[in-house]
Amino acid sequence: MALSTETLMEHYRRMRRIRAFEEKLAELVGAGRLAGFLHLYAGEEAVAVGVCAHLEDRDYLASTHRGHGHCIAKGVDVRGMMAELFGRATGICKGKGGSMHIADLDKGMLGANGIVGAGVPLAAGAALTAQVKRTGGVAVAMFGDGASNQGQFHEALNLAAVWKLPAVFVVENNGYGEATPMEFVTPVRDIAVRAAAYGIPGVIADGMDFFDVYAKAGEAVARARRGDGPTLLECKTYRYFGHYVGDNLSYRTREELARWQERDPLVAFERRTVADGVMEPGNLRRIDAEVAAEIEAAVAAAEAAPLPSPDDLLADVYASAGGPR
Amino acid sequence: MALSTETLMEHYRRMRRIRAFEEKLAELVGAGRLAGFLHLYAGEEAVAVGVCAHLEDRDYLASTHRGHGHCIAKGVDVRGMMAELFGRATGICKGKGGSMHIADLDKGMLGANGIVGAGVPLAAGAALTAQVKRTGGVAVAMFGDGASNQGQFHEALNLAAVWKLPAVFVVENNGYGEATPMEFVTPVRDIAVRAAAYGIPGVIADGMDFFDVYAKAGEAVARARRGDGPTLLECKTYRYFGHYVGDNLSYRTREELARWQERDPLVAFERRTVADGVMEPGNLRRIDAEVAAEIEAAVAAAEAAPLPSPDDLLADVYASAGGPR
Amino acid sequence: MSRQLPMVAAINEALHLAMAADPNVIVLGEDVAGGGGRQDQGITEAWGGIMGATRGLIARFGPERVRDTPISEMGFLGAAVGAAVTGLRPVAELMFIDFIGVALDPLLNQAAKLRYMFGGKARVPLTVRTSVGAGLRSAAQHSQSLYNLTTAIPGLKTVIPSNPRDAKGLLLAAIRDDDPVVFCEPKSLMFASGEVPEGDYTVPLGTAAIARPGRDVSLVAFGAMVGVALDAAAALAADGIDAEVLDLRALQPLDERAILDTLAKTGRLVVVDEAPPRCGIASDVAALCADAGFDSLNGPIRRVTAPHAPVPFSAVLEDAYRPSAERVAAVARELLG
Amino acid sequence: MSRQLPMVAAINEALHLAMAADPNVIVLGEDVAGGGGRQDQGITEAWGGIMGATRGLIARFGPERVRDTPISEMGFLGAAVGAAVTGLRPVAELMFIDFIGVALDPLLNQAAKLRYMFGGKARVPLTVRTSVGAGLRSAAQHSQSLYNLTTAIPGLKTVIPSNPRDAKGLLLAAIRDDDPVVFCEPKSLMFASGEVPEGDYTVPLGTAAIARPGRDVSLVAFGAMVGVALDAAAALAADGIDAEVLDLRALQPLDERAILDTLAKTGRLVVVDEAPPRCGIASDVAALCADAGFDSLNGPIRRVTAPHAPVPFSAVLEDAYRPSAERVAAVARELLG
Ligand SMILES: Cc1ncc(C[n+]2csc(CCOP(=O)(O)OP(=O)(O)O)c2C)c(N)n1
Ligand SMILES: Cc1ncc(C[n+]2csc(CCOP(=O)(O)OP(=O)(O)O)c2C)c(N)n1
Ligand SMILES: [Mg+2]
Ligand SMILES: [Mg+2]
Repeated sequence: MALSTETLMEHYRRMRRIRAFEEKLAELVGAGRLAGFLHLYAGEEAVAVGVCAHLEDRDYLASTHRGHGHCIAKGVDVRGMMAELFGRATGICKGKGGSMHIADLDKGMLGANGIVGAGVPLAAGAALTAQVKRTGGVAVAMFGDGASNQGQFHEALNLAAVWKLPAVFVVENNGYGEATPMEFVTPVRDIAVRAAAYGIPGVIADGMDFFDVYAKAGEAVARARRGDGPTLLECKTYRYFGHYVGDNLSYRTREELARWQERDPLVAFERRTVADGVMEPGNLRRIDAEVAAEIEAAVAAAEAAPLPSPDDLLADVYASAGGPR
Repeated sequence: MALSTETLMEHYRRMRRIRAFEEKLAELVGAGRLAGFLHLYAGEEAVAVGVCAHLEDRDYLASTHRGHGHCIAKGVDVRGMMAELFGRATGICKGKGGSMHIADLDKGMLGANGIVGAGVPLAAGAALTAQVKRTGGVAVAMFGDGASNQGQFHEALNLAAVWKLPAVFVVENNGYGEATPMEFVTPVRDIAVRAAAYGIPGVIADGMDFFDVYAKAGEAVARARRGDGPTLLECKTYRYFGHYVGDNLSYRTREELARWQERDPLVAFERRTVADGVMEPGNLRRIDAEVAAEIEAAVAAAEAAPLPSPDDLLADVYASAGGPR
Repeated sequence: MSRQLPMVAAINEALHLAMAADPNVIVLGEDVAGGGGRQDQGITEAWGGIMGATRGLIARFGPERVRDTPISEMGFLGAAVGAAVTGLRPVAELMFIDFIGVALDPLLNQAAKLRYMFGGKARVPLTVRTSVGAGLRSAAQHSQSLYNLTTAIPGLKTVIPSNPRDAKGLLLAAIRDDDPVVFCEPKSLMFASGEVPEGDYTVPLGTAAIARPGRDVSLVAFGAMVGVALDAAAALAADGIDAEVLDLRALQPLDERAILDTLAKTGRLVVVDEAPPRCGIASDVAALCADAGFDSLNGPIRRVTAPHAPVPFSAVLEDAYRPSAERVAAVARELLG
Repeated sequence: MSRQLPMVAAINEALHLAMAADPNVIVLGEDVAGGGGRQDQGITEAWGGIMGATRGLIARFGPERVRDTPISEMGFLGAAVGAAVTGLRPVAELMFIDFIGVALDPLLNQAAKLRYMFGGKARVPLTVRTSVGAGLRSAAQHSQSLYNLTTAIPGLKTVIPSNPRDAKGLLLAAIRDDDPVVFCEPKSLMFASGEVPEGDYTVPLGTAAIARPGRDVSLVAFGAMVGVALDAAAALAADGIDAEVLDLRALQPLDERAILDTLAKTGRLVVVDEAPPRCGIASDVAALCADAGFDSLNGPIRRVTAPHAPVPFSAVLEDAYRPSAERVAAVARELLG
């Protein structure tokens, strides 16, 4: 089905919001205004937004160390995210989580995760809840090419397949695990072939093309909702920044980056929608401006927000203290 | 190439030795003469012997909780094994290991293993040693259908494939993990299809037929020795006894067992070799008798052997104590 | 006369009660049904767990809520965590705590930390049942007492019963707790019978119990070592030494008050643990008493533990490996002599 | 003037020396080369490890002996164990000790136990380099101090340097040791410089060192906490309190004699550890002194540790989480006052 202009504008807005958020972070770190390990999602926007376009708040998404884009695509509030990165009491995790642990269960965001591969079984578990409680929801795990070499990937996909869980496993294949190129550590070119090990569909999408991801993710999510079980969806993509902000990039060439940027997901989206006459450049520029202002405001609010109190150090370790006291 | 009568007799002898060893253990436990968790290999003899027929002492084999057959096939002394099961000082592990930890590095036996899946990366490591030191050796991991759902299986096969290690991964698919039938926990019927996830050959053999296992294992071992990398070889087989001695077998039917026993690997081996005229029933009966006597002698020696001294409790925790003392 | 049941039956009863009372409680693990639920082949129920602790659950609650898992501890424990934060109350079985080697991350980095990392916006009502301890001639990989690893992890709770009554009450409390709880089942006690009240009751997590009151020396123990301590106390009584035995019941939260109270009463402390000595519960209890309890100490604090070695297979070695009533009594005598 | 190097350079130097001296030494881990060795693309060397500890190894020793691994900790550590028992001397890198959650079994049930289970017929000359500790604003899953988990496991050795000189000598000793050794690199010290002797030397595993002699109170510490203890000692000196600082350097084997000696000298003990309090090194040291060192005690044994909580992200919280020289000094003063 064709997407309405309104819907397309919302998808573009989310991709732009991710791009602007990440570029702002790189700028803030460069200026020494922000600290911490930051893994930026810029370049991969079409994957998160193309997949999340099919998800509702009751649907869950388990993310990775590179989670900002997933959070924004799933609808997490950027002000809460920015405040979290600044370690503020107003952060979405009250400053306790930081970049690698942003979560918002109300939005179905099961959390970024600092352990490569750990989100995959978490998503299987959320899908198990949906199946047992018949919520009609689905659960998605997004993870990298490197994560597909983790035992947790294997165990979770096997479990989801044998139990026909309403889950979708999205591999964001950006060709690298930190500094190491995929061919050094993975004997197959397409992670999607691993679906055969679990008797589930393995699908490849162009991760730079919103519409290709949107279409293939749509089928996978529908299949899961129908109760026909999980799909392994591989999206070929690329990260523009290094593994983390500060990475010297000694392991890849400028030319390689340039080649991928020629297929930039936002530019490609604009070209196609404008050519199809469903979008006007003016509207897109307006969105760009609104998003830029939104991010600026988030930074200003975060920098002005109060820090947590050391008295909160022991809060929320347990839901109930237990013990005799 | 056709096998000489002498060689065939030796293979038969090993299969018979395994069968007699296991049946004796069941008898000893039943009579209350032996304790401990014992997982018997009876029924699967053709797999261990068919694979090990291609291995030398410099080649390594990593085994499982169901390891007696692997040890015997790899040439481990049954007297040392029996004494170990009786917890004697003369046991191959001085009584410290027991059934699940029988090992003999001089024979290339890397050990039975109580952790399902743990032997798979150990074999990959032995293959890494062979590759780095150019020993010309290969390493084999034998494990069950259930173990193929362990993360360690996935990680080890991926590693072996990407490094083209001289390894062979042998799945002994006996249809069950403890009491649970494979279809409850594994979404594919053939574990061999999982080879596609690593871009290596996946081969299926009839685990009840020595000659089929022998032929396919031969190709896999040769491929590894040539430096062409690992193979995943699945052998369809069945265990005659329960998961362990004492198992009530409530999860399977008598008919199922009977169906498999019609294809008993020793009987099939005898039928074929006698029909081909390369073996005489008389020779086989002589081997049976020799093996029976050998096992009886091993039991007698074990029961007569000294127990370890409690003073040995702290021996061999470390190779070097370290510390100031 | 009061109802006597083995610990495994008390655990089974608790599982039946918990599942009947709350539809969000599910049970998953290897062989928890054991291939049961195959009406066609007339196999409605097979093993019900290797010890039978989950017997009858699949027949009563069905395959949707009672699931045999693949041999994928990391995967199904991770899934149990994901299910717990999204609305279920899973009871997962890690057959032997030794298998934590292939199951640690979901406990260490997920279950234990999600609530804190998310600023308190998550609940993880997960219970992990697992068996601990030596004595069954199962050798080094099936006999460990690794509850110190889970106790060390902030965010987890760890409990361990010493008798069937507590096993039932602690398990019901664990399942209903909103935090992840590791429930340790001492292998060597599973088939030992004891009095078990009918019906539904809980034992609060983090409360120790005095298993035997005494005045002269405190023997602090838990799990299978409570029986060892009681036997030691009986032997000591024969020499006119009146030992108090404290059963911790929970390792985290630790009932520090009860520990300091018994020390204040006797002034002498022997801590008994069947785990090796390094980084364990015995050290924690000793360290607590050497700090907050220092003024009560009338002598050194002794720990009776397994040696710093793996568990050996041979019976003679394994028996020498585990703390015995004789050793505990000897140490206590020496403290008083 | 003597040569000053950051700890990461001292570690790098030890790796170069070990690989040059013994062809059986190989290095494997994620990004230890970092996609290096692509002569064709002119990328002979990329990262050399996230901190640069393995820089220059692939260029010098080649891709056969310096291997980037998949993100498969369990798999490549298991392979390293298999390689170690069959004739290699692998140095594997577990990037952060937090990842032990997906890498425990090869250490817990294989490396630590093979020798014992096999009746002494195996050697496991494996070294696992890993980074520990907080302070880098990396939050709960990249800041843990889990050396208590490896110290608790019989069959493993665990060491942790507090300065570049010891880092080089301990790592060379670890690599040449025939037992599995977990070598812990305190993140917050990796880029701090100190004197490092030229050439090849080892620091024996299991020997503590007196970092500062003193008479009034013993501050026992290790890794990054040695600096904290020394700062505390300096502050105490200003009040005329003469503190002795003992640097354990090895957590297993533990230099019990050195601990009891310093206690005998001062009679007062403060143990500093940046890990949470349960089942940790601080408890072990306290328990040892409350037993074998009881007669030397002139007061309670205090432990200054992180709280029983995950490591928080926000700088204000993380700074409050870690033991500080102020806290250590205050506790010591209170002991003496
Ligand atoms: C279990 C574990 N191992 C290693 C790491 C360190 N690490 C963080 S991100 C990363 C690379 C992940 O690569 P991939 O899965 O492809 O995701 P990408 O960064 O490319 O998005 C590694 C090795 C980790 N966080 N967790
Ligand atoms: C990590 C781990 N999980 C569970 C077990 C308990 N266990 C021992 S054998 C076994 C079944 C193994 O099935 P399979 O791999 O098919 O081997 P089989 O017994 O059929 O030969 C299980 C679950 C274990 N020993 N290790
Ligand atoms: Mg990647
Ligand atoms: Mg099987």
